[in-house]
Amino acid sequence: MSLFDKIRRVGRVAEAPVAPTAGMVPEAAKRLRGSVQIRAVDAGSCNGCELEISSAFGPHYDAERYGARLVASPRHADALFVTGPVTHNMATPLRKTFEATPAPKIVVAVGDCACDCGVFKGAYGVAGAVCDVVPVDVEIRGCPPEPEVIVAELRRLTGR
Amino acid sequence: MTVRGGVVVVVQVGIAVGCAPLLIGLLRTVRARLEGRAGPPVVQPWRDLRKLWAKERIVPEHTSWIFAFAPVVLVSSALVVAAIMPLVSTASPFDHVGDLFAIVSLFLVGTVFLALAGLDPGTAFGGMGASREMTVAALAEPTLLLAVFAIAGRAQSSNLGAIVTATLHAPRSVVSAQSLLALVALVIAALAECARLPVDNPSTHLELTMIHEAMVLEYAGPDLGLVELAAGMRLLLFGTLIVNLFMPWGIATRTALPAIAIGAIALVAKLAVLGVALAVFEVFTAKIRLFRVPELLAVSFVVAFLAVTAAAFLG
Amino acid sequence: MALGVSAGAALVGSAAGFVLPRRSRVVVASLTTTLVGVAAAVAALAVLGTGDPVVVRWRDVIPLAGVTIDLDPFGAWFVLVAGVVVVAVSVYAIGYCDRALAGRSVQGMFPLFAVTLVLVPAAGSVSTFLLLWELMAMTSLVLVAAEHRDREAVRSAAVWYGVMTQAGFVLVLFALCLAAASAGSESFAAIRAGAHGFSATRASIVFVLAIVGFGTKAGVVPFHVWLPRAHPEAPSHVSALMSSAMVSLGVYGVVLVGVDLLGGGPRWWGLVVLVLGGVSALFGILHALVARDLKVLLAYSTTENVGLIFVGVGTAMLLTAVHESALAGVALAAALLFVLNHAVFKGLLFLAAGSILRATGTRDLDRLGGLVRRLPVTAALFMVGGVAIMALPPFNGFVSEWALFQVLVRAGSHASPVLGLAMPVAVAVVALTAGLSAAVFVKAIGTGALALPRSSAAEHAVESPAPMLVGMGFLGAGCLALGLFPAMLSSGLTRAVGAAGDRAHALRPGVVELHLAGIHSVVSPVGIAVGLLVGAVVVVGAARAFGAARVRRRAENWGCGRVLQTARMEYTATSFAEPLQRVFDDVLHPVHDVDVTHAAESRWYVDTIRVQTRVVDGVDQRVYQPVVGCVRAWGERARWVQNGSVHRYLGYGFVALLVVLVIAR
Amino acid sequence: MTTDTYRQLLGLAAGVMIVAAVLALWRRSLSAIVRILAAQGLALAAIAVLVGAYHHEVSDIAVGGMFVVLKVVVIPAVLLRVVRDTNNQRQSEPLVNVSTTIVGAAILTVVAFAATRGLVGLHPSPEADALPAGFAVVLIAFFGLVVRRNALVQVVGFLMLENGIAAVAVLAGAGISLTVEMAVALDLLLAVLVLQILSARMQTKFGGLELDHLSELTD
Repeated sequence: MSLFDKIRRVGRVAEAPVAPTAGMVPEAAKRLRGSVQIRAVDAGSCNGCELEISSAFGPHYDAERYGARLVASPRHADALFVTGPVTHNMATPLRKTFEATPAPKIVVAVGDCACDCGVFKGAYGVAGAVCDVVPVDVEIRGCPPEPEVIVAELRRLTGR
Repeated sequence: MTVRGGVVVVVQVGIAVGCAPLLIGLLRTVRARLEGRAGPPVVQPWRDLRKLWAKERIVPEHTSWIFAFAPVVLVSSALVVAAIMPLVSTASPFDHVGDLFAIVSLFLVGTVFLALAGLDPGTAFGGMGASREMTVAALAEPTLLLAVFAIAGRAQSSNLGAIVTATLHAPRSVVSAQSLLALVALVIAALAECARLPVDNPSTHLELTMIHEAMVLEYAGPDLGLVELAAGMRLLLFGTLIVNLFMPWGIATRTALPAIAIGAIALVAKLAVLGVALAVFEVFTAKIRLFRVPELLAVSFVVAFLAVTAAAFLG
Repeated sequence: MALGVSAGAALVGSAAGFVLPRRSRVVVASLTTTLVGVAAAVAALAVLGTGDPVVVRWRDVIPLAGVTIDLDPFGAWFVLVAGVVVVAVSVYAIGYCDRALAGRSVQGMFPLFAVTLVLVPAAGSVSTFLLLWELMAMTSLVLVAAEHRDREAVRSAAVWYGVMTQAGFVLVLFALCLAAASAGSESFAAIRAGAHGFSATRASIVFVLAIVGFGTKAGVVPFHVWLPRAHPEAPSHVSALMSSAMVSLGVYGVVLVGVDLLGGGPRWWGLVVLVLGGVSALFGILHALVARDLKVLLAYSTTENVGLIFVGVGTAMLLTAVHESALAGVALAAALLFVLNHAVFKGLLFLAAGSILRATGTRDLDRLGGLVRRLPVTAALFMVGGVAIMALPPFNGFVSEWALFQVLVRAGSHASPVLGLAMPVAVAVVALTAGLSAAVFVKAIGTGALALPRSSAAEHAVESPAPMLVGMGFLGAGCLALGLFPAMLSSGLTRAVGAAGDRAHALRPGVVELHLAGIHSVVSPVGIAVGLLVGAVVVVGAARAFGAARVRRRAENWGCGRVLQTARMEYTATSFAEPLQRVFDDVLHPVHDVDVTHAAESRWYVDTIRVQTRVVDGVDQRVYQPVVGCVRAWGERARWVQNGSVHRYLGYGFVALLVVLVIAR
Repeated sequence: MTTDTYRQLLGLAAGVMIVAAVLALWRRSLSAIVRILAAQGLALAAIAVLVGAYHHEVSDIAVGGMFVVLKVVVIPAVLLRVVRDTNNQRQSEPLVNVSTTIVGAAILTVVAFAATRGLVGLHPSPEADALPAGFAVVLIAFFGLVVRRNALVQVVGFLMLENGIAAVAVLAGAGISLTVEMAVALDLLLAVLVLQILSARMQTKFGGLELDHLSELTD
């Protein structure tokens, strides 16, 4: 019963919608028609970006209302959210994940490290940025990117 | 089979296919609202299906025809159940095709093929999911059969048409010890069979806690769409089963078109209520530990058994 | 007439098996055995079709008693069961028998075993029955021991089988002789006529002896211990015959004595059969669940299925005892239908197991896998058998399980308190068994036929020769045909039940729908099958119509990013069954051995850990092993009697003679 | 109220009582068990009120009202306080595993039904039909007492046992004297209070409610 009270007290916490980023929509995203399932791949991140992604799907930003959902297998996914610079150990798994995803698929590099290795550029354990391993369609900048930015980019992909 | 009988079947199958994703969508939306989120629109699962339909088909290497065949069997068995179960009218022309025992067996056909498909790629998680799914099914199945026994006693027949008609004629028979016990057992078993909380969490991302999801990790594109559609249909059909066994009011007893329309509206309304109730229940429930699942199913089995005993003694 | 052909063919085949050279021996012996089966099935169908029994007496074949053949519709049902299986198995044997199995003794005995199987239910008198029964026991024993030179386990299995089957025979002998003595005649007809004159005690003694004796043959708990020993070690075509046809004869015996000859009995007879059946069903399926040897799994599953049949028979007897004879007829019909269906799918499964064994050299499910690609036909047929035994539509297991379930539900609503108490429990047992058997056969199919091969033997398996596939295909088609059109057996089944006990139109004739007399529930297996087919066509058609991709891309397995997949990563049969084994810990009592080897440097470092889990058969361990140990101990103690002196042995003989003379005075 | 409706409602309430007894064997969370006890008390009260309403016996309705106060409100509240004060909200592994316990409960129910057949046959009436359920609750609760280790669960088991007895009394007597029932209820309240003090002592002494600790007292 106390849970009922809490639900009643809290009400809706989801914030007002963020406007989608303007710009070109990738060809693959158009074919998905409003439903984007996402598989997150941590290719060597510091987990900062993961926190922001999970926060984007949390109650406040609620990315799920725009037709996006996190899924458990790249086979179910349309988009890969790759975070972090790609380390040597994660290069092969990342390639395999990309292989395992059915077309049409979108690769999103989330965070500065994923886009261009960020502060880890040239580090001994780093194989390169995400675009050096798999083709990247969308880049989300920021260290880490704010949830609003992630949600805005997501809305561009889902078109909702 | 008359034309109007055909209409009944088409309407039933249409509702089962058309509303199954909406039911899933309703569950997600209501859950989201209770969690303080806005949630996806109710039609989102349909969008997901439309997208999956247009995607690439991927078959893992080493798999056999079973893997490609299983989703088809899964959906097909659900379609047959939708055709023979009285969803909107008790005068379904296919009522004599199958009784409750056959319906339970048809659901098991889907479960078995999906479990085989989970084992087919030879991955550890697929095998794990199949093993757990069969453990749950092996224990939920007897509960369903026993509950069927308890309920069939009421109408002296295990054909759903006869049971529902008998209930409509003697509505008070629903309010009895054996009905209550059978209802409790049936609900627990149905939750287990549909892989819902507290037995399985359909939205988990952690493979080690998965039951149903672990089996379908390898499916992609249209095949995955079929599996998800079948999961939705299974939930809808179990919901309809429970609704029709315990509160069949509104269902058509003839095949006249207005009656069918009323039956369809009543069914959709009842399913919506059931969906909201399930969503609320899921917000309040945590998944139980895997090795407590058999205990829960043992409880449901015993409750079903008590229903049968009560039916035999209190009769 | 047809039975004569059958017997003649068997003698010819047997002679050919002993005499002909190695090459032609197998083919001739097998084909004549096929003729045995065909002729028997024809004879049985003729009797079932008309209802007129076939009675033949040869006075001079055996001194004093002669041989009496009296094939009534009830017996004909079992002749049909045996005949069908014999046909399939004998065709299969053409391809299967090589090396040791092509030897004289096996080929000579095989036709004889087959003919005893089809003739036992046709026996019309006690002496004929016992003669055929013993012949069946002896020939099957020789066949079980066929590969005794290759494997030690075969010898032990043969000893167990021999002892159990002879012990059973002795009890059957006592039971039937007692019945014959009480009736004053040894023909079954006379016993049947005189049965109501038996005192209650005497009838009960006959019944108890018979149920233990025949129960041993049928493999019900606690007399099942020979099944998991003999079935795996016998050649697969022999185990197929034993597990489908011979085990059915155990059921035949129980029904013959309990229902046909003695005409039912007090309530506790039915309860005894019911309890034996229920315990067997649960015990069998639980041990099948944890078995990793494919043929042991099938053997335990036979115990389970016979248990379910016994549940049907017990219900029939209970219903007779409370004077519900019409419903009793239906219950018996359900049991008989189950016997036929079980024979067909279990025969198929054992034959498929034989193919797998031949192709891979192993029966261990944890070392099989991937056979669906190497042995496509065998694996597909194995799946057919598996789906049938799981009681899924549209195969035959579903029909018999449905009928049994309906009978139990209907009997549960009877006013009698015994039924009111017993039926819910029976339904609970049947339901639990049905659920568990699904898990068991998903395990067998999934780890045996699917996934990656777990050993090089499984990886290099080769498909079986054509005759084996034909034999299995015949039974596979039988699974489907009996599953789709069970009502085509309606009149025959009704006659069989009528002859055995009560006259009732048990199974209403009709092509599409399946009705049982006095039960309102209806099911249409054909309808379900057509529905599934139409559904599948609709799904595939919709996929085409709405532009889903037709081409499938083969891609590497998604294993959560792991770099490489090997068969060692797969779930095995053992791991598949582990959660359920854990659930039934209290019943199965698995033995866990953990063996930790410490590193030489320090005992804080572990070198290897070996974990072994075994499930032992509780009945075997707690009941039989002590008895065997006791017998062995007495034997050891009695060894002083045998000291090698011939004079002493002659002395024993002399003393024995004197004792006999004194007693016989 | 027609006899048929009456019979069915009685059966329903009796069914709730059995389900509650079985669920109490399954749940591990102590507060959940106390709530189940309250639900069972409510079903019991319903039985008393039903019997009273059908036979127009005011005393039975009064007994029902008293059950509501005592078994649905007061005793559960007392027990929930005990639960709140303990540091361990869940009971430890029972002596016999849960699945087996539950199957045992099923067997006991059948035994109860079988054992009371004669009684039911003696004087067939709607009350007599529901009687076996009360008896089954007694047996299940007794069984629970035997296999559980936690002091609080033992108290709940004891109270369920009492519920079963009360149900049998109400059903068999079809009109129980209010004074007798009052006396029993007061005894019960006293017993619960004593047990509460005892469990509080256990809590301070051993830091838990596990009964196995008590064996230390023999040393």
